[in-house]
Amino acid sequence: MALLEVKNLSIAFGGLRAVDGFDISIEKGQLYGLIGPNGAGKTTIFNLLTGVYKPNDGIINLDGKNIAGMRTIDINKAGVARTFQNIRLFKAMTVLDNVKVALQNEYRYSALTGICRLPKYFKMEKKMNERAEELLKVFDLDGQKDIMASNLPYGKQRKLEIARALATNPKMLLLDEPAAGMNPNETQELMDTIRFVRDTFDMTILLIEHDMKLVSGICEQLTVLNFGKVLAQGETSVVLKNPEVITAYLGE
Amino acid sequence: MKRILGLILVLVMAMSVVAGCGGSGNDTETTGSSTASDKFYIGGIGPITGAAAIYGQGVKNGAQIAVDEINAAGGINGYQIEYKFEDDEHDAEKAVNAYNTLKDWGMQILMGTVTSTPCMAVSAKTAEDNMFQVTPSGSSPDVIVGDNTFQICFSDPNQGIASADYIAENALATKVAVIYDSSDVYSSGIYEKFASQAESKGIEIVAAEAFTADNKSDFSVQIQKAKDAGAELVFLPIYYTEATLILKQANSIGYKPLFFGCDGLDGILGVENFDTSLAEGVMLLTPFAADATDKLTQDFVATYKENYGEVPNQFAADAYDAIYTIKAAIEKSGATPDMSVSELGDALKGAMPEIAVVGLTGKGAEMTWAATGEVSKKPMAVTIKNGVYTAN
Amino acid sequence: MKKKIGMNKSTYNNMITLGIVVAAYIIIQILISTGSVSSLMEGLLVPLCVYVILAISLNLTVGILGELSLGHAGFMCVGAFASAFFSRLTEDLITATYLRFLIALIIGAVCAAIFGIIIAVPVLRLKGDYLAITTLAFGEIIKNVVNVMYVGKDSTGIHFSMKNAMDLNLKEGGDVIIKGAQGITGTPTDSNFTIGIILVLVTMIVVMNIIKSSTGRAITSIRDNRIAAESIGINITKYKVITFAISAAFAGVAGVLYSHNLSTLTATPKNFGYNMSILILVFVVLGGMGNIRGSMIAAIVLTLIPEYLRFMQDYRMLHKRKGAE
Amino acid sequence: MSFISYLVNGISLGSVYAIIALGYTMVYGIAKMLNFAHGDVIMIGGYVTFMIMSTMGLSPWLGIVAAVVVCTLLGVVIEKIAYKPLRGASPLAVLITAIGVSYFLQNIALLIFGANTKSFTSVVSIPDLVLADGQLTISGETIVTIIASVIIMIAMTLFIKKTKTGRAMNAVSEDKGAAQLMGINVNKTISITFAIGSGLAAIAGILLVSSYPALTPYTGAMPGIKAFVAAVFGGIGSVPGAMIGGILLGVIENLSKAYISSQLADAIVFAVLIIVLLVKPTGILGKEIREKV
Repeated sequence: MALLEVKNLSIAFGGLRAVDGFDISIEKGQLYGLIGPNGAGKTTIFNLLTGVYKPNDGIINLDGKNIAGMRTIDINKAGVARTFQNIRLFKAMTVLDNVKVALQNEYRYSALTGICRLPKYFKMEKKMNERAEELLKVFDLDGQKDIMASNLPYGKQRKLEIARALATNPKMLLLDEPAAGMNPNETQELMDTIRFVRDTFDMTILLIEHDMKLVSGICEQLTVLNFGKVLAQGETSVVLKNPEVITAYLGE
Repeated sequence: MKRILGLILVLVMAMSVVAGCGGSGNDTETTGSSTASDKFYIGGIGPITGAAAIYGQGVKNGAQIAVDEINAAGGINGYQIEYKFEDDEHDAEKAVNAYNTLKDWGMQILMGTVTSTPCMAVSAKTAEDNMFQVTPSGSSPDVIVGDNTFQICFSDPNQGIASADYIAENALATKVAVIYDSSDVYSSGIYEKFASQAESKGIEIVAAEAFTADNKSDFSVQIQKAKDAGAELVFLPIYYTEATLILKQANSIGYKPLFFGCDGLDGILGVENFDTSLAEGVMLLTPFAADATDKLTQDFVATYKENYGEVPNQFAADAYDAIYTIKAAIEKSGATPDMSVSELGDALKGAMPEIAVVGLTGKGAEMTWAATGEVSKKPMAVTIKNGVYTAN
Repeated sequence: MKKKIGMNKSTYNNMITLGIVVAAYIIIQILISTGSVSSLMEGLLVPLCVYVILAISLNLTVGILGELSLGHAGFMCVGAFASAFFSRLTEDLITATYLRFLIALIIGAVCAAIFGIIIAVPVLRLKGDYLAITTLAFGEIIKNVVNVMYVGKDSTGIHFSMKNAMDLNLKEGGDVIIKGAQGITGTPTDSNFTIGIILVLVTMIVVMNIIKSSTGRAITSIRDNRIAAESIGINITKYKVITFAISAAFAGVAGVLYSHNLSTLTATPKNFGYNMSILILVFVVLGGMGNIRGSMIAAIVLTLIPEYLRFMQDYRMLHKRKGAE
Repeated sequence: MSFISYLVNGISLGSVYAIIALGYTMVYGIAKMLNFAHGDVIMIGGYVTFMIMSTMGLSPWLGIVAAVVVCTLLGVVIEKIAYKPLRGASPLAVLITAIGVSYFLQNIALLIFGANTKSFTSVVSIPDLVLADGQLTISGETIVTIIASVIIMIAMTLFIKKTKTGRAMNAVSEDKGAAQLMGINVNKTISITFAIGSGLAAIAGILLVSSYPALTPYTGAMPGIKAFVAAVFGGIGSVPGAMIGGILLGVIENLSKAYISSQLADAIVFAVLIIVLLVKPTGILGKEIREKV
């Protein structure tokens, strides 16, 4: 069975059907791409998958459990983590704390434990630190763990966001335009990182991207979205040759 | 770093304000060294900024006139008075700060505070220090719990009781409405005693409507309810600022009952630009009327007008009397400035029950004090006729 | 090599802040014992502790959580009245001053925290200025209700009325403890500078410990980016409620200190109205958002300046404005 | 009959709130700041009219014009000196500055005019309306206040919809950056908004002290806060919202005084506000702004 199975997902804002009858099926461990022109509804789909918006219709099965309409935090606990198109780091927190805050559902202790500094606090903090540093190392951020997130260079901020998402121990990772604003070198590096993440964490990844080099370089499967509807779906190389897709992208 | 810079900036600015205004500082405040023992150091506390400023400024100025007169006439037993007034913004905490500031200045006797709530807080402190305290206008009975504190004004319960008695004895009305300030100690204090006394005197309170410090401009509802309840008399245990509004609004709906107030209403005719015809027929129990014809009052009012450009209110008169009361107590006890605060306190509080003072607020009669601190003077009912207070 | 969790920069900073407080306490105690502290300063010591606690506790809501609260004085009011009521009620029953004060402290803090939780509920739905006005409204409601509350005790128990003292129908010898606008008088003055400093230290340590725990990280993450915080499983509701409750509890503690410092307690616009809330906010903003030491310094400096500028009475309010700019 | 009286008086009080709230709302819409000093501009307006009418003995009309002129200038000057340097600073810093300006105005008035209450002579000279055999009297001030608020509200709506300046104000409130790119002088537009808001405050001030003729340096503070509540109530940033919010507030206040408790009227007003915001978090007519994710 597929890890993520979406059927007939729809949402309308006012009269506009932003997403209309969207279906997708992603297998565990897959690297899946979601592309489409601006305004096609890609980010809206991410928002539906993560509970930021509640769908008007449709089913979202994650590992056999319908998560459609659930709250964001519960969807995260069910195993979906994401990054954002416009980076949303906790800017006034350190790099390390950005990751630690995502770890706290796993290494849980009460507010009172924290205030009173009970032994459990030290134990959990130690574990959290170790785990967070391990994650930062993967993204080559461990050298900058004590600086403010806002002081990281752009490319590293993107990476930190991915690290933070991974810290919640998800089954599936949604990346919203991870290469936006990166130069070709950084993009190349990012592609390696994404692959690495998939391989090391055995992660399922769905990503939105405009950079066709990245898409064709790492995505195994592809869905093309246009005006809220699926235009084409299938293996990357096949889909990219689809004349309809080319028209949608390049215009008549 | 930015933060520290910011704080330094605040300090610098504060200092620059001081520098800028230092020259124009208030000349009524004199600073003196606390070591001199040839003068009595009398401090005053009251609100001279904030919403209650009108009362504090009256007290500050009224006492100043008394002090100037006494000093010009050779002082008390030959000792001059040093007088200093501090602001409390009508706040208990600020009043205690003001009290401590005055102690640092060398205060030996306190004339204050003006309003009841701060006065209770300060009274607790003067009791600790056994400092002799005369409050011109702190009228709550809780003000004088310490044996070192004496009132010049009537206490709130007394005013409430006296008002009910007066209304009953003169058969002014049987159906009475009350409009009072439920957020004010003075007003609610009078109201409570009035209500219980009225009951025992067979006066029916048909409407008891409140307002609060935050909601005191629109009285249409309270007036309408009094009118609907058929009240023949509306009792106003409040200050005159609100009373001017009530009179105006009652007039505009054509409601013309008898209005009856306490000393808080005194001063209503002095409100700048107030249409005094609205106050025609208003009765009030007050110890002071600015247009009384006795020489003492006339001289005081003239001096006050000359110095401060306004007609003095009852608070100014209370303060004036407070200073003269202190003088009388000192003369009686033979106290001298070289005594310690506590010695002075013992001497003066011992003298208080033995003195009698004729002042502005005694209506020609003598004021005397019980050892508890409560004043005994006859309340006087006046009616406003043709724009002046007329004694009944 | 330093310990993993230990003396990093912020811990070091916190230690300095606590050190300043302890040092200030020792210096002032020495000065008092040598008689070189003015009466004004001595009288200001407890109020200063009150304001410092208020500023630090509000900083938790405004600086760390990032929500504008204009009702902090309302929590202080709840704490002050609840505790003063208790102390007046049990003045004769519990004669051990410190025990009575400790219980009063807990009562004040808990009552204020309960109100904090009640207020946090609408807060969850509102943002920005709408939230600010709601907190202001709550503060004003508290003040307004306290002003018409009459509570008395007699041999039959405790009586309550929203009308007036007669309505309590007390038996002979009954005692009206809360007298509407006249508030509570005769509260035992149980608080002193030492207690004040201990409470300041407790407040600081609790707030510092929260900030450096997972709760604090969660709260900060909500401030920095609510949507991202949700996306990593942070329960916004829970943490907002926790923050408001803790912040209110300490405002309540400040209220307890305040009400047991003066023998009279009334709720006026001056001490528990929105003006006071705004004053506390000014401490927080001038001291720096989220900066505990800054809050402390701002509270002290801005309380002392007007007192030391008393000689220029009429011009006093003007510089407050300059300070704000 | 009493009910109608309560209602009419409530509408009258509410109309004053509405005009003040209009100033709040316009300034908020454009500068995105709560101008806490707005209530004190009202007080200044009252004093200016008082000076002209009672101290100098000139015509009420002159008093009104002078108050509007002085307050308009005052509004512009406050904006230039206190708020403009802070554009782009944190909203909290601006809020606190506004509170500072409020204290400043109150204390300036205290220094100039003193603490004593001044009784304001009503500028309204039309007679009271006596209905139902004298059981119901509606004062001239009430009539004028209600009419004035309706006229002002219609005029402001038309101004914002139809004139170039009005549309510029709308544009600036939607998106400052984009408006600038479109060639709108943002600074000038903000100045004009402050000018109009403060001019309205002057009128509100005169109406307020005509109906409730006790003038002190603190006269404007509480109506200012109430109007702020009214603006939020109606949905801050919305002109009709301010009107609805103001009038509702006045009516609720008076009816709760009449039928529930005169002591708790403020608590009730604030409680209703909270309930309304719970149901509709952006006020009655406020636009919900969806955060883009």
